[in-house]
Amino acid sequence: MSVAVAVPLFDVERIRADFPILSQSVHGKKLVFLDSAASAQKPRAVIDAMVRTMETRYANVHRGLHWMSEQCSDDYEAVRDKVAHFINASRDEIVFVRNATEAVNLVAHSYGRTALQAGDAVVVSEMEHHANLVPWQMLRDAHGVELRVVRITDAGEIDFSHLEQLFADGKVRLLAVTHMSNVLGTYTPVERLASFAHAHGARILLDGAQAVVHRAVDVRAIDADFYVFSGHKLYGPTGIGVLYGKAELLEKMPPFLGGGEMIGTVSYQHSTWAKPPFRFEAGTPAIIETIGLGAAIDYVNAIGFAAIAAHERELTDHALAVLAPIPGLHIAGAAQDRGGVVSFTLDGVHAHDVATLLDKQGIAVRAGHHCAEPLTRRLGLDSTARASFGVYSTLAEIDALRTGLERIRKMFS
Amino acid sequence: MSVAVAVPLFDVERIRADFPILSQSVHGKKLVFLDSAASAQKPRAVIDAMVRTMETRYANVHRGLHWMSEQCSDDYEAVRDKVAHFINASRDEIVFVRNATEAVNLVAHSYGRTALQAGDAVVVSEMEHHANLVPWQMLRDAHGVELRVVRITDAGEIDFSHLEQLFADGKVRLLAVTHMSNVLGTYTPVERLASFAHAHGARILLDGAQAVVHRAVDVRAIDADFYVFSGHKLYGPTGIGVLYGKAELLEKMPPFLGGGEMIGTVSYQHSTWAKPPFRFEAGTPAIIETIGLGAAIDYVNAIGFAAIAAHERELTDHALAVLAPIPGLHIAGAAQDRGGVVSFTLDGVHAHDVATLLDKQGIAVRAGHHCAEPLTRRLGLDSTARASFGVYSTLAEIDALRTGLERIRKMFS
Amino acid sequence: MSDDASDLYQRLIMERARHPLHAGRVEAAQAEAEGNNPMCGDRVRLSLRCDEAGVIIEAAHETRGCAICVASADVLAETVIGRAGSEMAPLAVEFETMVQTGLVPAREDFAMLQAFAGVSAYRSRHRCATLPWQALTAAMNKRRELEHG
Amino acid sequence: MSDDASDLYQRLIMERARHPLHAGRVEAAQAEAEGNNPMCGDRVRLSLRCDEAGVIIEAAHETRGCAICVASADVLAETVIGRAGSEMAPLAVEFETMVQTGLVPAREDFAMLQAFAGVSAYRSRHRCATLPWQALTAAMNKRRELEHG
Ligand SMILES: Cc1ncc(COP(=O)(O)O)c(C=O)c1O
Ligand SMILES: Cc1ncc(COP(=O)(O)O)c(C=O)c1O
Repeated sequence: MSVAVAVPLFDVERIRADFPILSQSVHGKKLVFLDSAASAQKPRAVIDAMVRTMETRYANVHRGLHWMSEQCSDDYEAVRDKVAHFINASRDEIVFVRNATEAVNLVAHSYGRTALQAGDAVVVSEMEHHANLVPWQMLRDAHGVELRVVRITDAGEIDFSHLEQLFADGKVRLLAVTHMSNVLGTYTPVERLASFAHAHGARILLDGAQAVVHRAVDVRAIDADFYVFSGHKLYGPTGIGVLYGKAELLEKMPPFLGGGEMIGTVSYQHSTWAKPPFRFEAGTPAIIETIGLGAAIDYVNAIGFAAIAAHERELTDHALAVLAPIPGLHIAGAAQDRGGVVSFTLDGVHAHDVATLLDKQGIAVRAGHHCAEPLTRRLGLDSTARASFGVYSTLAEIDALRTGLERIRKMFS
Repeated sequence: MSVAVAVPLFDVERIRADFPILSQSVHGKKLVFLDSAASAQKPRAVIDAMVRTMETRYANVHRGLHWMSEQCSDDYEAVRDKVAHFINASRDEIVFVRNATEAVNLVAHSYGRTALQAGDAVVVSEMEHHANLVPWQMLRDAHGVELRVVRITDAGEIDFSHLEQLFADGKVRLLAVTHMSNVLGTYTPVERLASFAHAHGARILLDGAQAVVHRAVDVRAIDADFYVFSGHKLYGPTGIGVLYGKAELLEKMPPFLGGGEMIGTVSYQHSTWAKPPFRFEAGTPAIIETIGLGAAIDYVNAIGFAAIAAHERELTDHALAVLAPIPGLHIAGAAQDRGGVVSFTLDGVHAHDVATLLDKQGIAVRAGHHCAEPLTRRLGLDSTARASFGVYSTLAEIDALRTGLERIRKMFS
Repeated sequence: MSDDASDLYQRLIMERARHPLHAGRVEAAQAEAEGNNPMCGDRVRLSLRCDEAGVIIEAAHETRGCAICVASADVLAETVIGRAGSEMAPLAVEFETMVQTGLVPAREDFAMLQAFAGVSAYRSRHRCATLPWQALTAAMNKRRELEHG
Repeated sequence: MSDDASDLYQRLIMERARHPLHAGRVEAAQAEAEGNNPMCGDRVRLSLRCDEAGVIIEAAHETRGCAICVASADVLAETVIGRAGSEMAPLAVEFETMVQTGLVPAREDFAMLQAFAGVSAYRSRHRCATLPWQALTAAMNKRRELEHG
């Protein structure tokens, strides 16, 4: 797509022009949106794709023999190809779900309750989002599997020696771990984790909700068994997410939800299931949102991950450089390989006050435990403030954050 | 909202102007869209609400302390109030899901696996959509409840004497039945069914996917325990649906999916659940779609169900009157109380050929078993063609259908 | 309108749908298979008899389905009679490709089969035209299994 | 910016957040309760001592939370000392209503409490201001239960 080594040309102002919301003001101040890790803003291309669908070629998919339905089905199914290409999978390995959370639940239910037996163990890490922790707790409580938690180092990286201990008794059947932490920014070494898990006879599920936004993901190169992400963080609509599962695994899994679309034949006595991915897509899907996701992927591809990653690295490096010197400011995590998320605390100022006082300056950050409560406690904290970046974020916005934080510090000192 | 008795003024041309897609052509012919029961078209107001959200006030909901997030959360939660008001429930009884299918699955899982015991029975009817059949089959197979099917009469109505037989042994704990058949158009007598179920110590779930589009629904007056519907049939976006559950029932139900938003506190050992409805909404919800659904409800309310119901009755009566005389045409079902759905067969012409040949005239109808395969077989058929109506449908469109069918009949005779 | 539809509902298709020439069942069939489309209830039951050299000498179908499906089954039966069983697999592939693409292969035996090229424009109907051919492939596979153990 | 924020982060709030006057724990407390906001980790532990007539004679709080929450707990403690326990429930309601609406009740005892009226504009922060009052209500309820069985 773009030249691999040289940093590609990246005109952030041109990109910002694609996002209508970025020209909004908040409290009379220019919006500085540093909350993309929670959910990203939507480019015009995504909005347009959704509107075009609703205005010119909408009908329910799959079951229709008329033009509108065929067009809409084509558009919808074309996104499956697009997603498959995006992460280097094949189209029957792509299941559309609502979000990353539903994808993990689907695996915990359909894979967890059949491929795992009571006594088998699942390993998650200390830096999981609740989406990749709670479903495994529910599986543990309902199905009797054991849940183990691999420690992270103080730098915020997976502790491999602990991981080896956890796998030592040969009970672990599944490693479910994030590809990028939404609090620490840590990228996990997914190829290494996958080959470690496989060498120990376990499968690996990767929570790509954050990673997929910032880096080119190749599920084959990683050798991931399952990979999940959400559309709304990838500049796409809400209500649509993706589960990738290896064909051989999906093929053996029973359905998750029952209803239309996911069946072969239905009688009162007995129903048969459709093949994957349809087996896992019951009822009318999020048609308009899926088409919006397709436009988001096109958008991201057109910029190219080489450029996106370089831009975000520049932003992150800059953020670390300008925030670290603020007296009393502590940045959470110090992973070698980290993405565009910077969580921090400010001595004597609660994260909520930080967020509210930044908001009054037009700067949107998040504060709290970021749906990773156990991690927050692991860090010895109750909450952090988090600035996170997207393709449209600028160095000047990070400088505005710094200025805002300096003001808050003065106010509280 | 509008005068109850007199048929309110209803200007269908003005309504059509609200739906951009209706001015499209198909195969060079003016689009005649008679497939609203599969999914309805979207008015400008819905499209605009979604665009406005994405362009001016979008961020992830609930967890944010900044302006965009507060605005967006307010907009999102306001729809919960709107939906509650729409069906006369209270806001904590409204759970947002993807579609009616997910809502039934949620109940089958969270209610079915806790409130029902092996040996208890669930009753569905012969005219259920797969969405209200397959989840109960899955519950039967996983949890050991018995599934019973109440017969329908040849007119396409619930056979009450058979219903009494099915309930006679006192084992039935849940009656799960459609409020309006998507094939026969039959409205079921839901108040009577609810009081029958309650008198027998059973709960009632109503599949309102079709009914809610055409009639004012009052879950309290019906005394429904659960009521489900989809946004996309109600002129709203895809990806959003509603589960209503009585507060006392939701309160006792364990979560369905695990993740962010649905928890109280999370530790590695143990997590606690949030109160309903949040307990049942894991992960980032379909924010934009929910707001679109709110606009759809406003749109429908502004027209008023008195007017909508009168218009659709007129359309249905007209359709029955002009189609019935076509030689060889047989209409499925003859319920006393029926809504804007007319399924039919044409002797010597397969429903697929009917649909394709109508499509070539710009007329969109559906053909097949309409996700109600057992019902289609109960009718002694393999498939039917189905014309279904929305607020924007006209008498002239039904006449076009008649003309189209006459042509097809000649072609095949 | 019959003009509009001429691409799809050609005269041959309409005739064979109304009056199939090869409907029924071959007595003492050596290969039989069913094609099913559960999504719409279309069903094709194909039965074949071959001589010792493996040449198909009788073929018949029982089809419940739309005009496209019935006509396709009927033209299939007519086309395969007198042909070597070994030719069936490539023939089925050529037919399916034509239905996908709309391009008629330059082969004599497509004189009748080409009537189904127009189906290509109706993606949701492809299955209707190809279902009988899937039954044919299934029948030939079964026969091979029987022969070779 | 300190001006901008004056509606929310008033001088009183900032002072009490930095230097709470009633932080700590009452010895031999007769009523104690915790308020928790699991979504953000805010925690208020309130302890009270009453005389025989039911008048609150000592009050203290241990608060981990934001400026709004700490200041609210501190001003609460200051406000309730010397007041009858029976007045607490209506007072808590009045406070919560003020935080919801931004309207300051015309009551003398709101001279300090009114500092929190500005929170009303920040819906997501309401919980921060009201959490200590929820702990107060819980403490009073516990005390009543102890007394009446
Ligand atoms: C009666 C009925 N129930 C349930 C459904 C399922 O709705 P959805 O596909 O939106 O989940 C439908 C529509 O397809 C329906 O008509
Ligand atoms: C690392 C990670 N995993 C999972 C999720 C859950 O995503 P969603 O809420 O879209 O299901 C998120 C985002 O909130 C996340 O950051």
